[in-house]
Amino acid sequence: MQTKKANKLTVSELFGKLLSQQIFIPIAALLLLAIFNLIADPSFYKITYGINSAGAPVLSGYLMTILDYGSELAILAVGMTLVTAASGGQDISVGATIAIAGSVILRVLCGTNSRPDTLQAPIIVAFLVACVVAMIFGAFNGVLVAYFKIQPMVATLILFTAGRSIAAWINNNELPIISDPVFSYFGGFIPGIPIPTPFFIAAAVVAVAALALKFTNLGLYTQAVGINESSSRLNGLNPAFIKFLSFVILGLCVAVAALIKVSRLSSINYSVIAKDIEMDAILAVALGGNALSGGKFNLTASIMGAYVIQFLTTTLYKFNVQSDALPAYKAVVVIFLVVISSSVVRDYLRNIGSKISKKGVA
Amino acid sequence: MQKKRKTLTDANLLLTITIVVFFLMYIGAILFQGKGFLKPQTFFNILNANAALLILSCGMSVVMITGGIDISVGGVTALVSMCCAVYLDYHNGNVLGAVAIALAIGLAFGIVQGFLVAYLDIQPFIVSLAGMFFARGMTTIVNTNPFNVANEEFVALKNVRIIIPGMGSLNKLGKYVNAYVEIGVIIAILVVIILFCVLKWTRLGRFFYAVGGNSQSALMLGINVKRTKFLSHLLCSLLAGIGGFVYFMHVGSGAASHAMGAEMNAIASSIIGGTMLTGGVGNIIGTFFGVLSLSTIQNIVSSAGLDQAWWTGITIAAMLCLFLVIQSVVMARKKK
Amino acid sequence: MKKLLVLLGIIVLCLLAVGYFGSVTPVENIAGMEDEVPGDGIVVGFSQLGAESDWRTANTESMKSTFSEEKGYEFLFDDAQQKQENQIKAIRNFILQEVDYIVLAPVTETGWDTVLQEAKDAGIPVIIVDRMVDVADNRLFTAWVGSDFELEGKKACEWLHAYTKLKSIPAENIHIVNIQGTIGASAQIGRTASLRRAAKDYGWDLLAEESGEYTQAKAREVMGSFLKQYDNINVVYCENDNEAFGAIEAIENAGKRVGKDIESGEIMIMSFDSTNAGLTDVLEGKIALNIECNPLHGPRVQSIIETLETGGTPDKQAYVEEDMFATDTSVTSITVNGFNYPVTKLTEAVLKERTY
Amino acid sequence: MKDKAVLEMKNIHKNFPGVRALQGVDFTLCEGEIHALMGENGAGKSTLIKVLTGVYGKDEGQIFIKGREDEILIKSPEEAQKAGISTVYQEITLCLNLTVAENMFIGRENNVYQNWEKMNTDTTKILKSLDIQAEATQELGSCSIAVQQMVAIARAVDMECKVLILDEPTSSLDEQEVEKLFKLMRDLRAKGVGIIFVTHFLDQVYEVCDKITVLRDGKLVGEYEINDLPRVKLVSKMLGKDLDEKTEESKKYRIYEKKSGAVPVIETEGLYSNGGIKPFDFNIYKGEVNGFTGLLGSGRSECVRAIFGADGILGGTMKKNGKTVKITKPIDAMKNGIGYLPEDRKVDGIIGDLSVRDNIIFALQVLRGFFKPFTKAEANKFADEYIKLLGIKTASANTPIKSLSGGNQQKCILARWLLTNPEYLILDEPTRGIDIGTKTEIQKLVLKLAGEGMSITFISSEIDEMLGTCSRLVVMRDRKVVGELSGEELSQSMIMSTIAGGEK
Repeated sequence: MQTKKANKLTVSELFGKLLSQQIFIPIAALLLLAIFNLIADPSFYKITYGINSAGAPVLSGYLMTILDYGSELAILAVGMTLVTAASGGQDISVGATIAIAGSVILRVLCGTNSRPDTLQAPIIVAFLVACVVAMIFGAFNGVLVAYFKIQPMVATLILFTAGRSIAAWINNNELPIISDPVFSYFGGFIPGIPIPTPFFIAAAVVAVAALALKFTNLGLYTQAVGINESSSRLNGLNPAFIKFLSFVILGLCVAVAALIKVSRLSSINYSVIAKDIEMDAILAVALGGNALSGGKFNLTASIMGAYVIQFLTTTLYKFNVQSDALPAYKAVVVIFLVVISSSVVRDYLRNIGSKISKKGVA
Repeated sequence: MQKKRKTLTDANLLLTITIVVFFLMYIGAILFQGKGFLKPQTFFNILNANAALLILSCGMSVVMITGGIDISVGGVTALVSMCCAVYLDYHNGNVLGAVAIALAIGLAFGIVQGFLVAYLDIQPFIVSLAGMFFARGMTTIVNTNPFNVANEEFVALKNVRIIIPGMGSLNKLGKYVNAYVEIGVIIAILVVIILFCVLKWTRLGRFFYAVGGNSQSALMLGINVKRTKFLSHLLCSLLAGIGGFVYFMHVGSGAASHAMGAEMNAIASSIIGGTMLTGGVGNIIGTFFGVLSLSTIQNIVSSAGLDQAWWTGITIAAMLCLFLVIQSVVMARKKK
Repeated sequence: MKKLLVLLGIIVLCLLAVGYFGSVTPVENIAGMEDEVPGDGIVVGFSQLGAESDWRTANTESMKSTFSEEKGYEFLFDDAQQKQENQIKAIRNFILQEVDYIVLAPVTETGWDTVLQEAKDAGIPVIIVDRMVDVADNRLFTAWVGSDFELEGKKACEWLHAYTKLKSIPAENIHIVNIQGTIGASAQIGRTASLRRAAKDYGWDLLAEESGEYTQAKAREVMGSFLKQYDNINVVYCENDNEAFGAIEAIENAGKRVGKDIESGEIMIMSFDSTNAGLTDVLEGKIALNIECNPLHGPRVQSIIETLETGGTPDKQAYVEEDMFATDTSVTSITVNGFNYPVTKLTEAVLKERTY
Repeated sequence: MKDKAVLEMKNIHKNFPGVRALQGVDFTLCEGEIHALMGENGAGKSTLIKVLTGVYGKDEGQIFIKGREDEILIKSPEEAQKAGISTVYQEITLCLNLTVAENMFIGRENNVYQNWEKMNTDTTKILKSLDIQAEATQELGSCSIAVQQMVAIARAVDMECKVLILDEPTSSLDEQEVEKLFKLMRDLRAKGVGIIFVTHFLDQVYEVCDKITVLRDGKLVGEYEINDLPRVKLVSKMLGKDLDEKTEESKKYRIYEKKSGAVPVIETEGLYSNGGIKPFDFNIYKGEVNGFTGLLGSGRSECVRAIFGADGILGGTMKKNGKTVKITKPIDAMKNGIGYLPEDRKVDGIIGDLSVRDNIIFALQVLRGFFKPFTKAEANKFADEYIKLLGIKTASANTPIKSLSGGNQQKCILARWLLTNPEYLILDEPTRGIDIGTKTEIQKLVLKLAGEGMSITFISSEIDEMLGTCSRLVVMRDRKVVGELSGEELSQSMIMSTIAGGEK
């Protein structure tokens, strides 16, 4: 809505232009947090180099924690962004589906014994099985949303309710433990590499996503369906299928995140694993400046958003905020974001801006 | 179409399904699980344990009828419990003060969330998601550790039992025990009745339906849509405050983990009770039976001695799925 | 119609996927659904607080195997998922179903008066296991079976005292962090109290205390933040094994080592419960000392019930026997309250013999 | 304010982003008159009404109501009702989930309590007096559309109003119901109520109205006494062509020379869809430009939607180059070389947040398939080519299409379909809401493409545009094909009389 006539950019226009750059929001938030930490306690950025018990070199420090835990969120953010863009809603069952996929991985690895000395199946097989299962559950959500036209949040409520129960069922409510150290590499460190593995996994997922966006029309189709379903249909797309597909892709992301999650513990706790992660994933998408009502998306911004959230979480931890109290602070951030990005407020600000600039001219 | 035909409307159809399912389930439980379910107290225990859920579900139904959703009610319940507990035990408060706190918390959430949803036009899910985050986080900030309230006045109130005359059963020793309900149940029933009347016989109640049915039409019919939306959220949060206090009276403790997932149970109850997610259709009586169905399932699962706790989650989800699909099919039929 | 079919197909696929894994080990048969004839066997209702740890699972398993159908029992189980309200609901259900005995593993100590009174009025004996209940009238429950948590804590502290004395490490150089259990649980109260007292008595440096909620994930989080706050930690007092696992992970991730040589910069882990996995870590030297907390309450409870069935009066309190395991053999026994407790050197053979 | 005027609107302006919907419109309604508000689609009738009833805020202008000295500000339908303006909107704006009685009374009273009994008896009385076949307690959604419309009318009439607005109330009513409505209107007129009546049915206008105000392109054309404005003149005023001018006589109709033995590119037989049209036959030959004409709502858009597979096909056959093809969804049509530029650019055409480039390549991209995306260079090449070819004014190919003006948006959509190189292109109102220059450009382009062998169906509300491009016109009325004109029949007067119903 900028007027081209004005030679000088008014403050409001400059502000608007900056705001219109989607990636601006997560970057600004990141900078804000970074500067805050720098002032509050520069030791936040300290990275120490050490040797862990397995004799492998590791880097540790707050930044590593962010890299480590932000990665699983980034993986989910990829899928969640697509679902949000295509369906204009969010999947609240990802935490529960992670429990299911994680449970499947352990089940395949452990076989009938919950404490096997050796793995009963190669890790890759377990992972692939988990992928298939997670995608089936994603498909279930997808069918409800795309073909039964149930609002995404409510459709996914079903798995949200049942997911952790199903996960417990899969392992007969036992808590299997994998003793093979190789399994713990995915959520920890690969010997010899001092950077947490989840970061590499996230990088791989992002790379795959980037390739998919480059070599297929996934991005274009998803955005088109999200922006204007009717027009997409008239141009030969099948909007229902695109929505369905986005949920299946999210299922795949969930399986990858589940691998990291169970690998961290070499075990699983059905009621706690990936708890509330769906909220963080949605927040990552929102923080990335993507409209939660669907349409245009920016994957990079979402991934940035994921790391920003982890940055925020870690910062809060550092200042001894209890983990249970974190949501209160996050809520404030969410409200701030949605209020800023709500059309009513933006129109209001724009009006004020134009009034000020009018006065300036007069 | 021109004929004057008494057809079962969609709303009534959904309600009927719910009621039938509930009775079938209860009769099935009596047949297969015997003596426990025959005793009236089993039924009243379901009420006692779910009075708070009933109140929350009523509020949820109102919001859903108006076309919104509020997932902060569980968090508000926990916050109310914790604040009241801290007030009673650490600040030597009295029960009246605690009630005031509960109402104030509900009101505050209602005003903020209602304003954001109705006047700033932000999606209700996101607003109430933040509300849930905030309430849960605040609960921990108020007090981290769970504790039982020892305040005598409160404990006395908590233990008040209202005897249901003419109902009772013999216990194991052969002694006749009267059936009873807790105060919370009375409050819940009152809420159900009042809300039923509000929805049926007041202007505001019908506005809820109109706005949920088609907010654009409602606007054209001369209804203040924004105010109606605002009031629906306000009412829901206020009921969450009341529900929170009832919950608190039932458990008698404050804990951050209280009412975990209550919002989802409330939504599920409303859906099972025939409230349409798309808004405009719903009935408090249905919600009442929705809550009963949901809690009866839980009771059956635990009474059956099924040692896996996850059975509850799976059965509830299956039921939810079934009802959602029924709704979707009803909607599809309507469009044709 | 087509849509319904697709949905149906997917549901079937989901069920198949789940069912396959669910059915590899036989799902506990759904007993008690039908022909529940009273008097057929002794009906025992067990309200377990949850399934948060290995110890808890072993505890549940012990109950299930003790009160099996073959032994003439009918066993009703309820998992309260860490909520007291669920336990109260379960007990009320048991009362209405007229079970013969109620076994309760309470999630917290307070808040049980009303419901236990109801059980008493209905003439159903209640046996408390594991954690204790705090009720005004002790007659509300028949007996308690469990561990002496304070004693467990004392044992651990005495061992640490003896060990450090042996290695002549000055008390002020012992920097302890305590990863507590779920706040309010008997075990947490007892174990924390003993540590606090010992730290005061012996002059140890107790740096910080925070709850790890008995879970691995939470403990790792807590330990992680401890490590960032304090760089001189050399003893970690974990109030159960799962917390110890979490703490070990956090320490290793931070590039430090766990072990008993605190002079050489290793961080010593002390733990409770002695589950199989916990003892494996003892064997590997990761956990320096593991105090047993015996979860096998089943047989004790059964003997109480048998006493009651024959009209006898059981003891109000029944402690289960508990051992202690260490990687180091320099301390062979310790003395608490005048009693002498031996320290077992853990070997493969010992580990194999254990049932949990 | 005139003495008898009950409502006066002065110099009303209303802008939407990119569209100037109302430009200085004046409108006066007197007591006891039925005043027709006429104009083609997009002329601004509905906008004017929505401004009056507070659905939209006005940008400029004043509204006066009888009984109040000052200008009145109406911010919401609620306030309009209070000011004595009651309205029946074009689309049914009732709540289908409520009962008939509630729809009659909701939002009208200030009581806290809702007295169902009184409401139901009152409603039954009203329903009976209007002879509406419905029960007060019935859910409105279970009534037929006609009944719903009657209920909306009953509600508006029942309110004690000074001004009654009826925006296309008759579109779903049968003759008897229309008669009832007219009787009602005459009764109200006798009571001194001012009625604004919007309709596309010319017969109805001449049956009940006293005055006619014509709008075109958001501007006032004029206010006329009914007797001063014969039917054909009214049509010409609405369409913006004065028949008195010499254009009438310029016999420059276009002729398409069909090669003997040629098979139609597209031929339909008895095709109909759930869009609500009667089965129709249609054909088009290679290089031909033909068109559907008729007033709004006559079914011309629905016909082409059926050909493109955009609505659910219920029956009929379709042949391409003599071979039967099955087209059930748009992608089928696209694969058969059909392109469709939809009527509603905003809802069905542009994908607002996407860039001009993505919008241009969209259809071709979909045809190419999921796994074969264009490289950025290819996409840019296509986009730049067409931006240049069609003279699309945009800052860059990266600009979101929604920030372009209407005409340029339309060119993008046109480019989208031209890129797919279709054998048969359907253009539904390609010139609506865009400036004159672009209109001419598009017409020229159509002729050029036809010359290159493309078959084109061109639909426009502006008859001279149709005459300038089409060699054959299919005339529609009431969702039926009522005639086909070609050769010498292609004249303004002939078309208008066919549309108006055979009279001169």
